[in-house]
Amino acid sequence: MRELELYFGPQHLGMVGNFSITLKVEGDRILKAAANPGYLHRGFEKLMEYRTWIQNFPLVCRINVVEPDHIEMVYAMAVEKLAQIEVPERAHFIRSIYLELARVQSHLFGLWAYANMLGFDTVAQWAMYHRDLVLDLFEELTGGRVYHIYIWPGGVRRDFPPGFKDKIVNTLHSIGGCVPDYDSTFFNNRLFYERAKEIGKLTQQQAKQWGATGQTLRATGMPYDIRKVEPYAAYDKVDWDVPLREDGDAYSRIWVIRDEMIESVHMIFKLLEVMPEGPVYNRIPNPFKWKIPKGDAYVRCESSRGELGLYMVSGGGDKPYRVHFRTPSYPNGLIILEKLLKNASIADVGNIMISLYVVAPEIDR
Amino acid sequence: MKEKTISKKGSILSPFKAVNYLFKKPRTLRYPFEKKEPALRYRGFHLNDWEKCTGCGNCADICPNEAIEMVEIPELKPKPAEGIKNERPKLDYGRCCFCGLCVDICPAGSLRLSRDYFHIHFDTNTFTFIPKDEKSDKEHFLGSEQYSILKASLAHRKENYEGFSSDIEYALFEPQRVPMPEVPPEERKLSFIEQVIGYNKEEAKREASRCLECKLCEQACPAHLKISDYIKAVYEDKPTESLRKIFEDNPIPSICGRICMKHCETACSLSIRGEALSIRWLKRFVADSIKDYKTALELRVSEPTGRKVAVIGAGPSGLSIAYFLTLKGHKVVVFDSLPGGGGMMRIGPPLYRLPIEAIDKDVNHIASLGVKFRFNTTVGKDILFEDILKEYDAIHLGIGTTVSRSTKVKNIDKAHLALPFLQANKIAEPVKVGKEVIVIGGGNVAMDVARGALRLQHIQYPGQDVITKTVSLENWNELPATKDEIEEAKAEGIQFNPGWGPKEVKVENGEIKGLLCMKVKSVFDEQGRFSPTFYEEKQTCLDGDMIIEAIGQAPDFSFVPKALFEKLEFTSQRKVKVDDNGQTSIPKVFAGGDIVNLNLDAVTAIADAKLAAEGIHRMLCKR
Amino acid sequence: MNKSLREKLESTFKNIQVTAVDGNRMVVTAEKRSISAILMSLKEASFDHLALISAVDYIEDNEFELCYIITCYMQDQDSEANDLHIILKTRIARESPDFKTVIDIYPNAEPYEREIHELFGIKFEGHPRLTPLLLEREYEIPPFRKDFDTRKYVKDLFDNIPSVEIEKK
Amino acid sequence: MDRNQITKWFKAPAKMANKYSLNAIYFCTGCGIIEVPPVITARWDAERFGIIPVATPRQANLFLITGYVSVKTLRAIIRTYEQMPEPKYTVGFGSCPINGGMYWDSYNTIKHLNKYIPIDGWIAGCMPRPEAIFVAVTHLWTLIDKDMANGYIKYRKNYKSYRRNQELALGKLEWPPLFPIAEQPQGNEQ
Repeated sequence: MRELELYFGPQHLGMVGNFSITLKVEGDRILKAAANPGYLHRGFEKLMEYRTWIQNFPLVCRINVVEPDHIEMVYAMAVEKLAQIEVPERAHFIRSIYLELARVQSHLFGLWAYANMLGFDTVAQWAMYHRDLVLDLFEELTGGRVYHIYIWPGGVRRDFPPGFKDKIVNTLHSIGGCVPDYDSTFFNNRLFYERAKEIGKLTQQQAKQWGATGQTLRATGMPYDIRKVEPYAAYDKVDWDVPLREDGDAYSRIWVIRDEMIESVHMIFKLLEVMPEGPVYNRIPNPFKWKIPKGDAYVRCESSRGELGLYMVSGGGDKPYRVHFRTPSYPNGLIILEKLLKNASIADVGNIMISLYVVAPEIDR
Repeated sequence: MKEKTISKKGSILSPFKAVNYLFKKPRTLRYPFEKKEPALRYRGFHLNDWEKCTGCGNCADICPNEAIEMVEIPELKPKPAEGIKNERPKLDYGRCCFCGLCVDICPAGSLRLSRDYFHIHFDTNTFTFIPKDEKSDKEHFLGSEQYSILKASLAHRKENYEGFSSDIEYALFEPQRVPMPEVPPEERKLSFIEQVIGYNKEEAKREASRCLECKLCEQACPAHLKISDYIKAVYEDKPTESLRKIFEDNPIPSICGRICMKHCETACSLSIRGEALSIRWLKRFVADSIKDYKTALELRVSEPTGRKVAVIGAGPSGLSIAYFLTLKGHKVVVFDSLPGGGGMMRIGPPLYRLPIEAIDKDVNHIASLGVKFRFNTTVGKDILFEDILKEYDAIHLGIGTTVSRSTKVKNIDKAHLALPFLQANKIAEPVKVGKEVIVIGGGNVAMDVARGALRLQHIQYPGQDVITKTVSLENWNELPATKDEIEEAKAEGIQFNPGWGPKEVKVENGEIKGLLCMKVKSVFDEQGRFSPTFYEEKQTCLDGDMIIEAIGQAPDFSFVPKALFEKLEFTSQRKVKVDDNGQTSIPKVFAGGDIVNLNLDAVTAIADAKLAAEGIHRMLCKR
Repeated sequence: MNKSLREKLESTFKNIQVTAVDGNRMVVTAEKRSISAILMSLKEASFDHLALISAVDYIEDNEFELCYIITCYMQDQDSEANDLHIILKTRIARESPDFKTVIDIYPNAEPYEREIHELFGIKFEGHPRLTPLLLEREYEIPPFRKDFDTRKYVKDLFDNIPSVEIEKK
Repeated sequence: MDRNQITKWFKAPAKMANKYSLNAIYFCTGCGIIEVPPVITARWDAERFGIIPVATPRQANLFLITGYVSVKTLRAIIRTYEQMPEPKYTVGFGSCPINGGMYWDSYNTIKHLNKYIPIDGWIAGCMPRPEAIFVAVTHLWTLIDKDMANGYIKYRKNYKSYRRNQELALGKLEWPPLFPIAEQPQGNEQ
């Protein structure tokens, strides 16, 4: 059969996000896949060198539209580490709760994309509806639906509004009440099993070799989670488990996403119970005069897709000297995707890509 | 690590459970018939309260996207003294990212975000606008009856729809100032120890870091000092650079850093919702932290021009003009009747506010530049004005107001006058005070007198009961003295009797027994001129064995020959009239300071001197 | 682990500086040529996760700094290396920005090196494809270098493109 | 539906059909796309307004440019836009395509999208909420009614300067001009 080159994306129904893959195919079989990112490249790391420390705070969350919150978190963590700013206890708890809500939201978005792609429209609609309920919580807390701009160096931007605790509990209960429906309609559905099992299979050895983190790695049986390895915010204050699967295929990855969502909800309930009262913000220095001493730091947190790191260098001035984000989609989309697509069929491209949870803006930055 | 094992393959029939959703109520929000209100903190379009907005421009400075531009609004009147510019922010929604940093930095709290977010238009030019709110813009902010979502835009907005707004707890600026270490009132009233201790380096740096660099203060300062620059230099730990910035406009920082009337702090944008930046104390910190001005400043004096300038009066304006003109290469001689420099500064502010060393530091520095001081020389007595006029190319009058006014009530000749009293306390033998002192007046001089008298009482009658009280025409809210002064005086135990006017001094056996007072009806007449009226029947008598009058001063022009004095023009407010160059109606004669301006303070005198220095320089170069 | 790793590194390699900045972080500064050997030995010491390769343009020193941030996936629960991350730094000259690829040690270095090549103009010898990754236009100076002024670039390029409406007749 | 609407159906059936069946092209150009899934799913349900996402540009007549446009995406956007059949409408989402938005100083995003392709309407916000998208649709209806959503005609008429701007931003374009350019009579396919 004749080899031919196929451009998959950026405008393609099977593509979530502005991303493209160049496939070399022979018939239905993919011989070689080359990821072609850059459609969303804005040069964040360059732009940040031109903005002061506080001006970067609204900028960074734009790196990843699906889950802006963890990016805010690493930025705040890096600045706090370099400038040695203490964060009040309550702010740590609020951060954790907020980040877990973000994880739920982001996983629901992933579930939407995946279910949509596999043809489970009903589940996709549910997931998007429930995600919207979480977005309502965010709106109430932060004043923004998508870009929350909430975690800033020194704590969080505002305290919980009155009655917000109950709202979180109610919303999460109403979402949690639908888990049996999700299970019967999607996760325990034979069709899902058939469509996802053994697709995009990754061994633990391969996953480690290619720098996978997050559920891509956890689906191969490796309990690697930054929240456990290097606890930040209030993750060491409550007890929780790392959901694991052994098989390393798309099916396992989606199951890990499901379990993580449920674990996050449980974690939020536990955190809400033990959350202390008190201030939530240690005032940062005057933004017009704020200079951070020379130094560099690498901080990381567990975003909903894996290890999100930030390497930041301060030259002692009012602006960062260099920032570099290590985004979890980067190895997922640029290495693992290419490797997994080899010898796969064209029909599985979307399946593999979305199960790896490749978020294009995160790669391009 | 639960559910580690892979779950079963699942059933093909299980999805049919979803069928029961057919019988549930639809979840769809039937927009626009059903609405979901945005959250109370929603970050939508901007609102700006034009009455509160000062035009400081902090929002424009912090905006990461340069979406905010300050535009001049011609209809608005700038009020530099109150720190209000006639500029207002203009937003570009082709740039704005609705982050709300502008809200968190707004010192006035005037900028807020509303819960409105609809603006849909085919023309990109409509996306820039100048935000207002329902207070100043009734036309575009509509009540719920007139408001329709389908028409909603930047010009069709809902009133009372505030979203994300400023909260001082979470503001990006620090509203509290670093407390100034002071000697407590119980201790300081016992002696003339300097009340304010001064910031140390750490405190000064911390205080300097609060400055938002909006430069409203520079507008308000009569001498337009580069305040934000020198404060920035303090923050950056560069005191020499800071001092250089100060000396560009103010050659007497050691004096000014203690007694300046701090017009800047009134205008400071931080003072709207918090405490103003301690600009004066920071200036004092800079002046005090540098031992030797001359080596630090490395000033360069211009080539000598051969012109000679006489400066009469070594007060703030005289010192300043001497400094500015010397730098320009002119030869300056300063005449003053006092034994040292400083003029009113040398005799007026008591030692607990302005020690002699601080004055001498500034004066000696100016003398070291080549200015010749002729102290103990009274013009008109030791040297004639006419001779000076003949000998010098230009003359600057900075004589100040040296004659204390008197109330001229009955038996007032037994009372003391403020200036001689203060002068004696500061540079000569202190006056013997009584145990119960009455001070007439409510201004800053009266406060100085009262607090000085109190200290003398404690020194002269240690351990005994002593009282100092003040009587003033104005009532509490109108007292001309600054708030700080009144608070400090109260803390030291001065008694206040505002709203009373003196009628006569009660004298028995040639000794003062008290002051008879009448209740004041009004202080000013309808035209705003000073013309007090009294309720004659409401009278009270204050006991006391000593009375000091501190109701104001007048200049003494007795040294000017009559023929010349007649040529000297005055304004309607009894001030010497000067033109744009600082020149009086007599050619070659310039004037500045208290005889020219109405503020009657040092920094305005410096501003006058700066102007006159330019004028004199221009005149001398022309010839 | 921390201590012994440090001793081990210092004894094996000459001309390296090891500083532990705080509890879970170690900075190793080494010369250009010993990087692959250090990485190799670190990988053997169970530091098997290359988190990031970053480059910093120190224009005043006329050098680029390459940073390899290496952590470890959990091998066993008791290992102290779990929460340790190592930042391996090396400087290369700005005039001749050439370096050797580390793909043979850490296969996931590939896109990082490709990106650095594109954005900083550092060449990695032995890299299988140094083709453009993110950018569409060609830039005279690689855009992440400090001497590339993005604001000036925007002014020169995008602001000079005329608007269409004006020409309408 | 009032009487006015019914008479409109008789008077201009094509226009009415156009405006009530806006088929939006499925192309995630920028971060504003994150609000499109909620809009087309159960909570907000854009199908009530006749908006459905379609797979290829050939079926679409509505192009939602959701947010910032990088140089690389601009090429794809122009390709997609030119493949859409007329009449076609474009809506720019958020601040970024209007005047650069957050990325006003980025070397890789274009600042004024209407220099390269015509835009019929802009929605303010970063990013616009679902409600704003619906209101934008009703505004677009009005514009279609009044024949003001005529971006595609503008594009045809001023193709020369649009093409020139596209080439300034992207360098040489590998596809032939969509419409004939008067001065340079090259091949005018399509």
